Amino acid sequence: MSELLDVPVLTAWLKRADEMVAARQTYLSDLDAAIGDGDHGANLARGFHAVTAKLGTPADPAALFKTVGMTLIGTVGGASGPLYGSMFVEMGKAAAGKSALDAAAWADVLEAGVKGVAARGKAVPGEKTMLDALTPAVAAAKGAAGLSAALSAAAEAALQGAEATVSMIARKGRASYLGERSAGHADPGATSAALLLSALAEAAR
Amino acid sequence: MSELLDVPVLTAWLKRADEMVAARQTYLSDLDAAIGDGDHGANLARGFHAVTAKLGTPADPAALFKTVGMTLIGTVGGASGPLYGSMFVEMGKAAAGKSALDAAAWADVLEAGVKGVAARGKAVPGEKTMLDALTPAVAAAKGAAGLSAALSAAAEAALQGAEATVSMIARKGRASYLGERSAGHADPGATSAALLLSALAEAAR
Amino acid sequence: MKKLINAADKVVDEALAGMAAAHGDLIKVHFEPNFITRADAPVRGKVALVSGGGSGHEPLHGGFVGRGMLDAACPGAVFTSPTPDQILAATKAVDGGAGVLHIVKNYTGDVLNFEMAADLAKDEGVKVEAVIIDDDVAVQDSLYTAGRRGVGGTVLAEKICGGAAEAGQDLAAVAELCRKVNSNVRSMGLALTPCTVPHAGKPSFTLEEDEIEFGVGIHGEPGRKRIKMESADKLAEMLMEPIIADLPFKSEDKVLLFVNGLGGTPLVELYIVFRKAAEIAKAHGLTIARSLVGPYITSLEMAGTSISLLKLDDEMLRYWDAPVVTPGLRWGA
Amino acid sequence: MKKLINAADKVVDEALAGMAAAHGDLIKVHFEPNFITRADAPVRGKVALVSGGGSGHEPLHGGFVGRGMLDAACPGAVFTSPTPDQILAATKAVDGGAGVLHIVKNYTGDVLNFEMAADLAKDEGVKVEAVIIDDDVAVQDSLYTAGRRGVGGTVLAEKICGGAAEAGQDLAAVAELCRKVNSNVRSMGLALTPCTVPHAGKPSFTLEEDEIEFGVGIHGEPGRKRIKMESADKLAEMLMEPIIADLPFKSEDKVLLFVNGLGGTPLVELYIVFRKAAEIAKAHGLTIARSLVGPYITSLEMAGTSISLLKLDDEMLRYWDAPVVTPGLRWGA
Ligand SMILES: Nc1ncnc2c1ncn2[C@@H]1O[C@H](COP(=O)(O)OP(=O)(O)O)[C@@H](O)[C@H]1O
Ligand SMILES: Nc1ncnc2c1ncn2[C@@H]1O[C@H](COP(=O)(O)OP(=O)(O)O)[C@@H](O)[C@H]1O
Ligand SMILES: [Mg+2]
Ligand SMILES: [Mg+2]
Ligand SMILES: [Mg+2]
Ligand SMILES: [Mg+2]
Repeated sequence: MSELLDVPVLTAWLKRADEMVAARQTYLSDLDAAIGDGDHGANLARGFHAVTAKLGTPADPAALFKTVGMTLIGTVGGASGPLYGSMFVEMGKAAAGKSALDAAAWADVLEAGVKGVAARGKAVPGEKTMLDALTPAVAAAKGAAGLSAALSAAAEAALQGAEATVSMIARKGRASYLGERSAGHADPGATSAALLLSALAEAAR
Repeated sequence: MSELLDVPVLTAWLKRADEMVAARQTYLSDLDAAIGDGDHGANLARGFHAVTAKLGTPADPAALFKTVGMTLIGTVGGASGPLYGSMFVEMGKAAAGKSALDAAAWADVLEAGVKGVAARGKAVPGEKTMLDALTPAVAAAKGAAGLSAALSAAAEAALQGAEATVSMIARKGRASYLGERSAGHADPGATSAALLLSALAEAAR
Repeated sequence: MKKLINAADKVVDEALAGMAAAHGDLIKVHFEPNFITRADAPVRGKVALVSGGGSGHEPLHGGFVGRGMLDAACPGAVFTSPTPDQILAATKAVDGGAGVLHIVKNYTGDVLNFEMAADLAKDEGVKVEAVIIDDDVAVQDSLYTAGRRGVGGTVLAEKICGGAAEAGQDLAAVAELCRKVNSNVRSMGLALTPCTVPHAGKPSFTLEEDEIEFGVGIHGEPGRKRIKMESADKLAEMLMEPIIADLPFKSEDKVLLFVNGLGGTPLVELYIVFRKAAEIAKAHGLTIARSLVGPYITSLEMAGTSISLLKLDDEMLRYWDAPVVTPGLRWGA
Repeated sequence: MKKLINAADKVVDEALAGMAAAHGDLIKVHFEPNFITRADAPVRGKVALVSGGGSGHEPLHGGFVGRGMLDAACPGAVFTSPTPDQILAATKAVDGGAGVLHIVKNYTGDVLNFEMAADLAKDEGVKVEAVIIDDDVAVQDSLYTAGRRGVGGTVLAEKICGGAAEAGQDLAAVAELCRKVNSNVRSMGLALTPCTVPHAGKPSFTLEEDEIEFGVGIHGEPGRKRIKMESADKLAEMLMEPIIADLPFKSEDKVLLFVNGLGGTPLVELYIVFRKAAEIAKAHGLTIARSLVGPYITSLEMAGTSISLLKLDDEMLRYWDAPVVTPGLRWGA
């Protein structure tokens, strides 16, 4: 596998993400139906479908991330649209000027994206949101040596983080209205975040 | 059993009718649900309940029939309210001046009532209505010797008439909207008419 | 059967009490016998409009009482025609000396009870005319049936005649207008689900997940036939086709298109049906001059829709547009 | 899932086309991005009101566009907040130079998307203020949640602020009034049945024949708790009690009582609930000065109801009574 995330690899990522989200659309919506309003799968499917349609041939990772972010903001709606949208927009800013990202640069870019989510959502880890998958993923990426290891570690950490949301009581988003009834179900946003990071690990392989 | 229908016997009839309708309310409504709007049992239960409450001690059969008719008109609603109401009102007119009815008088009174139904409903036998029970009952009453035989024969004829409605296609009332789909179900009004005439045969026994 | 009720036999009385509490500025509710009049009834010198029928079709008829529409409505038990004493009392309460028009949906029960009430009212010196509404093209051979049912066209007749009565038209003219509306309107409906009469406690029929009742009335009864579920566009076509085939119209005619909800169907779906129905009407050269979309004549919680098409002339248009101030329909004032 | 639709992903576009066909005199429907404006937008010199949210709550919000209420509404996918580009386009389309008020129901998605749109609009030189509606007392510990949801109070805020904007109040005053309405209204709802989002194709939860969801929002989500079915009177009490406990009122206060249908519950049941809710309000010394009964903020075909109680002052009363001409709410003109 390549040791750099360049435009072709990132493009492959988003295509893979689109496929994986489409394949798990019902699953994600079912998770959301249990503690939310049952649209998370449809929202992301619509968004990533639009992303692959709009992507074209961006000049560099920054341009690519910006297009992804703006497309998600413009097509997803709901809470996850602005959140994932902000994540990619912030990743675009952090990637400015680079033609490709090595492991360290990727960890920084991802961190900037995740900070964007936290700022937009006014959320912290432990509140049963996508941040519970994304935050450990950043830490894992930072601690790994080499791009391949960083991507695998991030994907694995996100998956564990998503699984850990099962026992949490939601404090943010519409799942929080259920109070204690929200416990016992995985957070849909955390689950989709883990999905996106595994799509990246796969695409870069 | 008595050979005359006087006020006590007729009062007993209506009490028995109230009981029998109440006991078969669901059955009558179910019949109506199949080819109508499912309220025939509730309609008659409401009506005969009001009848027994209002009956008091009428001076003669004519007064009794009039009270029954007016009460049914005022409480039943739907198609069966004016129809059964008219039947009893007409029976009252036909019974005028008599303190009790023998077999022949009863047959005439019933005939007048049934003519009232036909006139009010602009219906003839064979259209899958209460007339398909009532018309053969009049004929049977006329052909029988003695009150007891007349009442039994009328009840039996009404029952057979009601059963014969199963194969008919409705031409009157809301069952007619079903066209051929109305076949295969007994007419609720014919069924309740048979019930009323068996109540009389029982009450006079 | 889960319903927001206290007891099946209190449904009508308690709902009427709720209407009285909610709309005291527009209507007055009378009990024993039950009827609703506009708050300022009787209106001296104005022809009064009285309608009624079983409960469970709300807002029809009680929600259409008020200035510019009905003077009184008589609610029967759920899906059961009201009794003559209710109709008689309402007729007398709203008679302003110019006579009373009974607008009666064509069901045996409604017709018979209104007929008896009209006879009694005439005996008491009230001038009464009755017009029967029978706009449902689902009922085909009207020779072998109780005739076509009165459905969506009733709402339109009540509004238009209410406008004419308010404008001072006399009884003969309002009755004539009502007959004109009736002969220019056609309707047809379908049900996706049954409904449950509180007294019965169970649905009036059952449908598979892919079946619908086509050509239903408004009393939870089965329709003309049971068919497989289709797309909204296809169903709109199946409803519009017999309506248009039956309505004597010519290209360029102005029409009012009314897409009605039977109770359980959300507005978002009714608009999808309206869209297609409007397309079909336009393809026949009709101009949709007025429209109405929503649950106006319902069948409790039944999911489904009915479409009504009314061919308009200037008189009908004028009185449709006239002010109306009722709980269920309101504009112009 | 039987629905009068053609395809899940066409529901919103086709319903919008239907609205355009039905209400061309009142509203204008724009596509890509989707938004609805009043037919005469922008109104020069008038503060413009923009709201929006997921589809499936009709008539909210699109049905409330028109003179005296909203200038624009932005419909998202079913139960999904609209995107910033829709809101931005709507904001620019209706800005008449006096600024734009965003009326936003308090859901994370709605808040975030409106926030982004407001930032973009401000960048383009439009004066924008936003008011968040959060009237749902079912959400208790607002510290540990996304805060109270915006539900029935939204309808009242849109109407009252629409009246004020029409009367020429400036942006600060209309926004202040909107905050006042919000701080004087409390709501709570319950569901007897779930609803089915077209995309999902199956109900969002299942309930036994004797169970209900208590304290629900308007997105088909489960409520605060699942309880056994009770009588209408008991349920009205259970909704009214937390509302009244939370609303700072004193005896003799004038209130607006709003009994809302969630979609699948017939009007006859809503009136039964209204009756009891009015009784309870009166027992607390409140005067029901105004009332609203019907399906105004819905959850597709969900059966259930919500109650909203708004403490009125003269300003709110005046603008509630002011003329409104929209597809979903209309009086005075
Ligand atoms: N304030 C927040 N901060 C971070 N993530 C959030 C926040 N609110 C919601 N989320 C995430 O969004 C997901 C829901 O997304 P989605 O279903 O698409 O939107 P909606 O809740 O508007 O229907 C949740 O599972 C959660 O992970
Ligand atoms: N025109 C008619 N003549 C005689 N009987 C009729 C006529 N129309 C209806 N009926 C009788 O009335 C019965 C239905 O009564 P009911 O259910 O109480 O009234 P509705 O049809 O108004 O709901 C039918 O089963 C039929 O026997
Ligand atoms: Mg969601
Ligand atoms: Mg019946
Ligand atoms: Mg009936
Ligand atoms: Mg959503």
